[in-house]
Amino acid sequence: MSTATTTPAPSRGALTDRLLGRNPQRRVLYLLLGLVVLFSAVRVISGEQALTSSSTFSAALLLAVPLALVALGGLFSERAGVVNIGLEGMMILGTWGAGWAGYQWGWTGALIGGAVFGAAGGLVHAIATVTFGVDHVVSGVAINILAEGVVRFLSELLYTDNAAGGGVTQSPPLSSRPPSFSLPVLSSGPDLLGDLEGKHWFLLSDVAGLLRGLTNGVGVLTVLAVLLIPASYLVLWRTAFGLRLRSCGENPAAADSLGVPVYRLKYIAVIISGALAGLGGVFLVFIATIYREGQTGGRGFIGLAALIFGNWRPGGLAAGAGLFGFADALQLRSATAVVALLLLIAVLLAAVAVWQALRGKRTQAVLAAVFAAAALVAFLTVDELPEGIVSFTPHLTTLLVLSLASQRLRMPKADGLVYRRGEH
Amino acid sequence: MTLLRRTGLALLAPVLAIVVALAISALVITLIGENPFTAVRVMFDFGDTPSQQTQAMVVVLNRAVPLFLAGLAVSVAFRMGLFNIGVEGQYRLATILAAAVGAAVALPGPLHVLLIVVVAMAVGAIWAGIVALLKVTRGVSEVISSIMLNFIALGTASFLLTGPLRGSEPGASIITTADVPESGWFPGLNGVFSVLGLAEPRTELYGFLLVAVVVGVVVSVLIKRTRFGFDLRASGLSPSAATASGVDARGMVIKTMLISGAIAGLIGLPDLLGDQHNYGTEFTSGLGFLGIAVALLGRNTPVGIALGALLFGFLDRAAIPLQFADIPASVVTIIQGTIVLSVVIANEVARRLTRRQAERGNAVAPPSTGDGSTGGGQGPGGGPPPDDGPGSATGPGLTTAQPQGAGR
Amino acid sequence: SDEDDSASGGSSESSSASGDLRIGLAYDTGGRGDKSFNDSAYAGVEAAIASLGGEVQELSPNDDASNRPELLTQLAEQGFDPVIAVGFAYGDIISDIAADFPDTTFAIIDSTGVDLGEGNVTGLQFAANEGSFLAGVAAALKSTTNYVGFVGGVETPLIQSFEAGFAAGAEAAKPGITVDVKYISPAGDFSGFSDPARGQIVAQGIFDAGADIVYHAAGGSGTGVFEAAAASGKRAIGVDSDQYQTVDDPAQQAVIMTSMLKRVDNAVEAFITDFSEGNVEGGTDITNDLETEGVGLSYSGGFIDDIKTQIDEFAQQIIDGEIEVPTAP
Amino acid sequence: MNESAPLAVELRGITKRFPGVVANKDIELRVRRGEVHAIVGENGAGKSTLMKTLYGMHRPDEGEILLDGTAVTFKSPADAIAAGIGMVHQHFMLADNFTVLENVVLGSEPTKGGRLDRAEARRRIREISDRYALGLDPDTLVEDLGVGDRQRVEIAKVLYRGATTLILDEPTAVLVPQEVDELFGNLAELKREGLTVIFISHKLDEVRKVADSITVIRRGTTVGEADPRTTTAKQLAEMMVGAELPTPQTRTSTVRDTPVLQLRGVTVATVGGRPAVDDVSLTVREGEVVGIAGVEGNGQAELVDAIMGLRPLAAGSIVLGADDIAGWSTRRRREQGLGFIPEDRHRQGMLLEAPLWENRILGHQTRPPAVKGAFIDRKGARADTERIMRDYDVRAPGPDTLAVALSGGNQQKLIVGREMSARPRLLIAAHPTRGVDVGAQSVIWELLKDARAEGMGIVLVSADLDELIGLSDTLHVMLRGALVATLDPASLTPEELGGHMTGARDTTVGAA
Ligand SMILES: Nc1ncnc2c1ncn2[C@@H]1O[C@H](COP(=O)(O)OP(=O)(O)OP(=O)(O)O)[C@@H](O)[C@H]1O
Ligand SMILES: Nc1ncnc2c1ncn2[C@@H]1O[C@H](COP(=O)(O)OP(=O)(O)OP(=O)(O)O)[C@@H](O)[C@H]1O
Ligand SMILES: [Mg+2]
Ligand SMILES: [Mg+2]
Repeated sequence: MSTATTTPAPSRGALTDRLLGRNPQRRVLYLLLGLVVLFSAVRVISGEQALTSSSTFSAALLLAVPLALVALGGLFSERAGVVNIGLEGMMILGTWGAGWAGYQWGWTGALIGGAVFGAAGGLVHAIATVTFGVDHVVSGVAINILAEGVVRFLSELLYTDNAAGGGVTQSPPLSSRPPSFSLPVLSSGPDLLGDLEGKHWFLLSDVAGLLRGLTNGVGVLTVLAVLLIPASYLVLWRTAFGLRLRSCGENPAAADSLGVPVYRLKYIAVIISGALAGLGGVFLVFIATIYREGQTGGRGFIGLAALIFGNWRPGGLAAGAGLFGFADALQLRSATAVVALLLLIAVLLAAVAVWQALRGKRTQAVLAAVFAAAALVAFLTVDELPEGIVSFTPHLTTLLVLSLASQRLRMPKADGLVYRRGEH
Repeated sequence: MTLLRRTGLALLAPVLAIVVALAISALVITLIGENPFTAVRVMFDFGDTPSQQTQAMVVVLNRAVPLFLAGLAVSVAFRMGLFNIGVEGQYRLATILAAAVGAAVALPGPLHVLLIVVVAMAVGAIWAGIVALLKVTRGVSEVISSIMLNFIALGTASFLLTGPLRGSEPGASIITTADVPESGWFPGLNGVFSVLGLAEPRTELYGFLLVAVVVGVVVSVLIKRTRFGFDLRASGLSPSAATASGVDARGMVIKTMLISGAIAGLIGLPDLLGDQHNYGTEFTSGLGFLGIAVALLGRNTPVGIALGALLFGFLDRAAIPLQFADIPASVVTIIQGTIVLSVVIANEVARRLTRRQAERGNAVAPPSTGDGSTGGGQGPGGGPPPDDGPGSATGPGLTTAQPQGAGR
Repeated sequence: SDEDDSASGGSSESSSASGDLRIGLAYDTGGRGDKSFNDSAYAGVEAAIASLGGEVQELSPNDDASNRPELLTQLAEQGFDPVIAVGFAYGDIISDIAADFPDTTFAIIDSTGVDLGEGNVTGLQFAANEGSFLAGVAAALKSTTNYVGFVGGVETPLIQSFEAGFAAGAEAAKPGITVDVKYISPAGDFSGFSDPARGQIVAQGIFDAGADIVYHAAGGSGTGVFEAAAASGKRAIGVDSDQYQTVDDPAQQAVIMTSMLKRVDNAVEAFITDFSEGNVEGGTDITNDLETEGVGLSYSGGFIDDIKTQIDEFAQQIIDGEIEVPTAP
Repeated sequence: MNESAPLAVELRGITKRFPGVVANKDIELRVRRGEVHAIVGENGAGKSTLMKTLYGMHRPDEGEILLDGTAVTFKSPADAIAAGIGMVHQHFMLADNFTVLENVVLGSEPTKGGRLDRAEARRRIREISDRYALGLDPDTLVEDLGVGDRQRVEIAKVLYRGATTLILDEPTAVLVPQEVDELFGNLAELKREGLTVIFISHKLDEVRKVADSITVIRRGTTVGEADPRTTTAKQLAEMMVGAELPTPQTRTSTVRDTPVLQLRGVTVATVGGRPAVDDVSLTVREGEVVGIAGVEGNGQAELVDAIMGLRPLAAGSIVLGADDIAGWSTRRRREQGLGFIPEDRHRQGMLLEAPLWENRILGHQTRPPAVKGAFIDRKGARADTERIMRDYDVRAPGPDTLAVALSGGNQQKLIVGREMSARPRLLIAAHPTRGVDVGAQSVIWELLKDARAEGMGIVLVSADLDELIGLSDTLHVMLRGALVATLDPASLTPEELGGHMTGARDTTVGAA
């Protein structure tokens, strides 16, 4: 036997690795608890109720779900080795499909319509990249451009002089609304969590806010999306199909040599990818109850970022989408709450500084301490940030977390490489 | 192989692409009940009077200049396997700061312009440098960081515009920076038309066209002919081999992003120095993203990018005559997407046909002529195509022209 | 392109014999069918044509709207007169073109024609702050929680004048009332006008904080505001057109208490009529305000019929100059 | 053997063309059931192509395939697998980020209720592993395995699919003798179970030892069959290339007194664990070849990287001539006289998608003839590439050919030529003849010997023990990152050396 070194457990994503070492479940719990306590403390000190209100959390959910759906779409495609910059375009197609099917056949129609249109975008991407071997980025960019033109054109074709309403930039409204759910007693009816939240007690009210935010008036697609995350994990990592699909992204030549239908699997993966991105679009249509041009607002790209943030894993991308969604919700809710966030950052950075100092890394410690001090000063002196600055809170947060967490990201090995049988 | 057949193969890709794009566009136009032939005629209708015709050319060129610069900025990074999706933010921030500096100082003409150009390039380079720095020190994927920095640039520009750099009076509907005084304007090129004996167009041809040409030539020489360019391309083709050959991978990432960002900083200047003279809420946005398409269309070579930019400029202009002919402008967007897709697909098909051809003959054909088939395995950018130097990408039998090279 | 069909080249064939009114209409981004002021402008043109005869050529800008100057140029060059530019975004380019075509009459909506220094541009302006003032009055009078909100699409001066009027109106009707103001995106980022999801989230935040009526000036994001109102059983105020009539969705219709009307159609129609009668002066601004009924409130659905007299009182005070409505917050 | 029994595999008149190359031309191959059948031939002779045809990876342009006497056509490897054929590729076909289990079951997974049945898969892999003594742990990540284990994973993949005919394409190229012996033990096991093995190798002694019959291929066609019991290695080599079997034997010592490279306490840390290179000290003098032996994964690669400046030092010094170069960049080291033949030519030695003349520049970007000042000298680079192609027998159409179009041996010769042309003071040669045919091998050995005679210092890392023993003046053995023995190659057998490498022998430290 040659050397078989004992290896550490596979990386679980940038953030978790850095913060938790390698012993998950329990540490995740500790981490979450720590964060809740911290948030609670910051809320009490700053008096910014929005920081942990159920309203913020439910907004965060609304903002995170489409990102998570798109990122899941990216997951399927990139796990099968096809880079998907075209997610934005597929999402755009999804919004249009949902609007078009939705005004005729209601919310179920919208669900299917959006998925089908998104999948059609995926199909184009698959034809270009898999069959014709076009560079994945090229094809994705082309699809983004194409999608914009196609939806505008279709609207022009179908909505001009449409009795049901609509126009070149929007569809008629959905003919039925998707159902939404609340936890009985706790977050609806007597609304015990709501009561608790209203008390503004330390910790208890914050937890209540979190729980109520995630359980009150949750749309059907949100439920579906949340289920899709573990489901994708199970499909990709626990089934034969998933193994084969992932093998196309790791070493397609090896898969091919074992009779795995690489091309077919890539097709399936990219089409699923498009359908999921389309569902992300459907989600936006459900909120608005219509299709509206420009509705996606670059969410396809953010979803892609969430995917990379999450190290090409379902749990990780959900965390990425959640982080972004929360920061975005906060900035949309209250510009002053964003200032309170500075206090939070100051505390976290101070902790990092202490930790780095203990590990003997002086430069990092000093750097973190300086930034902590700066954040604290900013918190104490600034009352409200200008709209321009507040607007990029989520982007800056994501970037900060990424650059503070250690980077052990690992993309699928053959991701983005054009595979042609016999030409590896 | 006969010369005829060789030429045929070389022309195959562009012809195929054009045929496919035309076919799809024709289908789309027919679908809305219009005549595709009318559409084509209208698109090539540059007007009736000589001055209208030159004006149409000016419109196309003025649109192509920023697109060319955007494509160039993207392609430099692509060449070493970096996907600079952040060109958008880089040029927006560069333009507003350059406009502010330009408005704040008074210098003699050329110096004033030079200062503005230098500021724009510096800001673009710094903004792109953040991406590079995060990548080499913290390992943050350049795709994420540049997407995020785009939004941050947008927000920052908005803050600057509504706050410290606001130059327009409080009541104005459009918020702009203060105007750059005339000494900071870039003179137009309409003199050229009279020299050539053509009618004077209504608006000025951007003098920045010359700068763009110079930048294009410099970048071309830099990438193809210099040691630095070799290191850059080597890093794109195989990061590990480049490192083993003595290329400092981290330094290369930083230098490349700085160059890419500096070029990106120029994108807004044709409009700023040639027409608008200030940066405002209505300043053209989205050029960075179009630049990606143009770079890919031009297969990351300066000449290709120039052709791609001209094509986009042409299509963009065509949107107006099409509307006069009752064809919706969205058709142009569809045509743009279709062209990008069909050009790249056609390249691929032609590549295969060429190979099969070579198989029957006895020339040694390369297994790949580049586009997209490379891919260094790092970053989703895939790999940049190899050098397009004479005969480098084609075998001895096919040295006349690359099948992908011409005709876009 | 050999045929020499100069002036009428490429224009629509519906050239009517009844009059030689050839109107050029250059839209803001989105173009016709936006269910907003592009459509409103078109409605005005249509109404004018219906009574005066003539034809219209519409042009929409490209995606990044970089070809606005060309749109106006082409229309003027092809002999369309008057040429109407829809949206203040044409404000910084229209003067150059107007100078090049001194014989063509131009109009620009939402921007001034005075400051340009050209004698052939008329600004069609709207006192949106005055209309918004009435919306503020209505909201304040109808609010039971003493808490109302405003959702702006993009933080531009134009939208800020809506905000200013609304806040002033609310304060005038009910001193001390809370007015919660939020914008979806900052200046320069126009996504705020087309992101209903964010509109919903922002409005929901205001409702959750205690507001019971929210006024929006957020363009396409407005449906999100209505949706938030519907979801929380609260009220919303529409903008530009009578959105009670245009939303197509009964659930949303039920929450639209009133809309701040901005009669772009009337203004455009009046302008064309003036033009055909040779009454356009140029280099002037036509301000459409409460007095000219260029702005106002809608009463569809009958939600605010009971406070009509109070609203009218305030309107009269504004017309009489007793109340000076601010244009900036 | 029973002549009348149908042959397990028979290939008749197989022809396969690639763009510009006829890889196989009218090839005949006859393999009897239950035998180990070897195929030998030069680099690029078409062995792998032939085997890929048999494995359904591509279809022959002409000719037919018969299994047990009946003609078959394979559309894909899946068909070949179904027909009982399995192949272990020359370049491993493994997903590094997958576990052994996932790699083995991929494509024919046991499932239970739609789920991948890992328990069942684990059981079956253990069973195969035990039965053929493969010693595999199903749950290890492949990227953590050494080459020997990877090889066994490949074999397990094939056995898992119930193959009755195994194709092994150059399985021993990367193995040390002990591992080769283990592999041959495995093969014997397979043979005993009645399986047929087709075996490709450049190591003719090995072939003679293990094969029951041999087919020789030259330039795409069958030259003939040989009986391993009656044919000598020399005769085989002559059949292959018409040349004599080369030996790596060095002539007289050329070692001078001046040291060119001195390593003192060189230590390279790995992420987390113990050092990859542990306090290594050694000296290379002018005209001396210092060999480094070791089972793959014992720190040789890291040591090479450290000398080249591709990996930071945790401790120690590296002195080239009189300069401590530990703080120097890779480029400066190369400029000051370090030459480098990397272990993995595709990863570190070449730009596959670039033409040969650009590959000539690689690693020599700061020196003529490839560059003039800050600019690339295209003409100079082309001319010099042509010279290298002539002098080093690189077979390619011209300097504008893409590197990827060359066979491995020719790529290696280009790299050797390139590095030699710069006349380095010290050459690091990592596996310089790996996967290279006998003809090219002897060329490379001669080149190394000449360079040594001219006073070049050489650090030779190799898995080929004959090469190590034959070329080295001094031989160090590396085990777990440390130098555990210094041996005199003059009186050393490969078996003894292998013993040191695996730590089985007492490490008697000789004079440095
Ligand atoms: N068996 C399961 N049932 C339901 N949900 C699961 C199951 N396994 C994982 N999940 C969910 O799917 C997500 C998978 O994310 P991720 O890929 O990060 O998982 P992991 O725990 O790192 O996987 P592994 O155990 O393979 O390392 C997790 O968030 C988890 O909530
Ligand atoms: N996919 C391919 N495309 C083009 N040429 C190929 C391809 N595969 C093999 N060749 C060429 O066919 C010839 C035979 O290659 P093959 O790999 O079969 O040789 P080999 O005998 O296995 O050599 P080695 O001992 O180096 O492995 C070579 O010239 C090679 O370059
Ligand atoms: Mg997992
Ligand atoms: Mg081989």
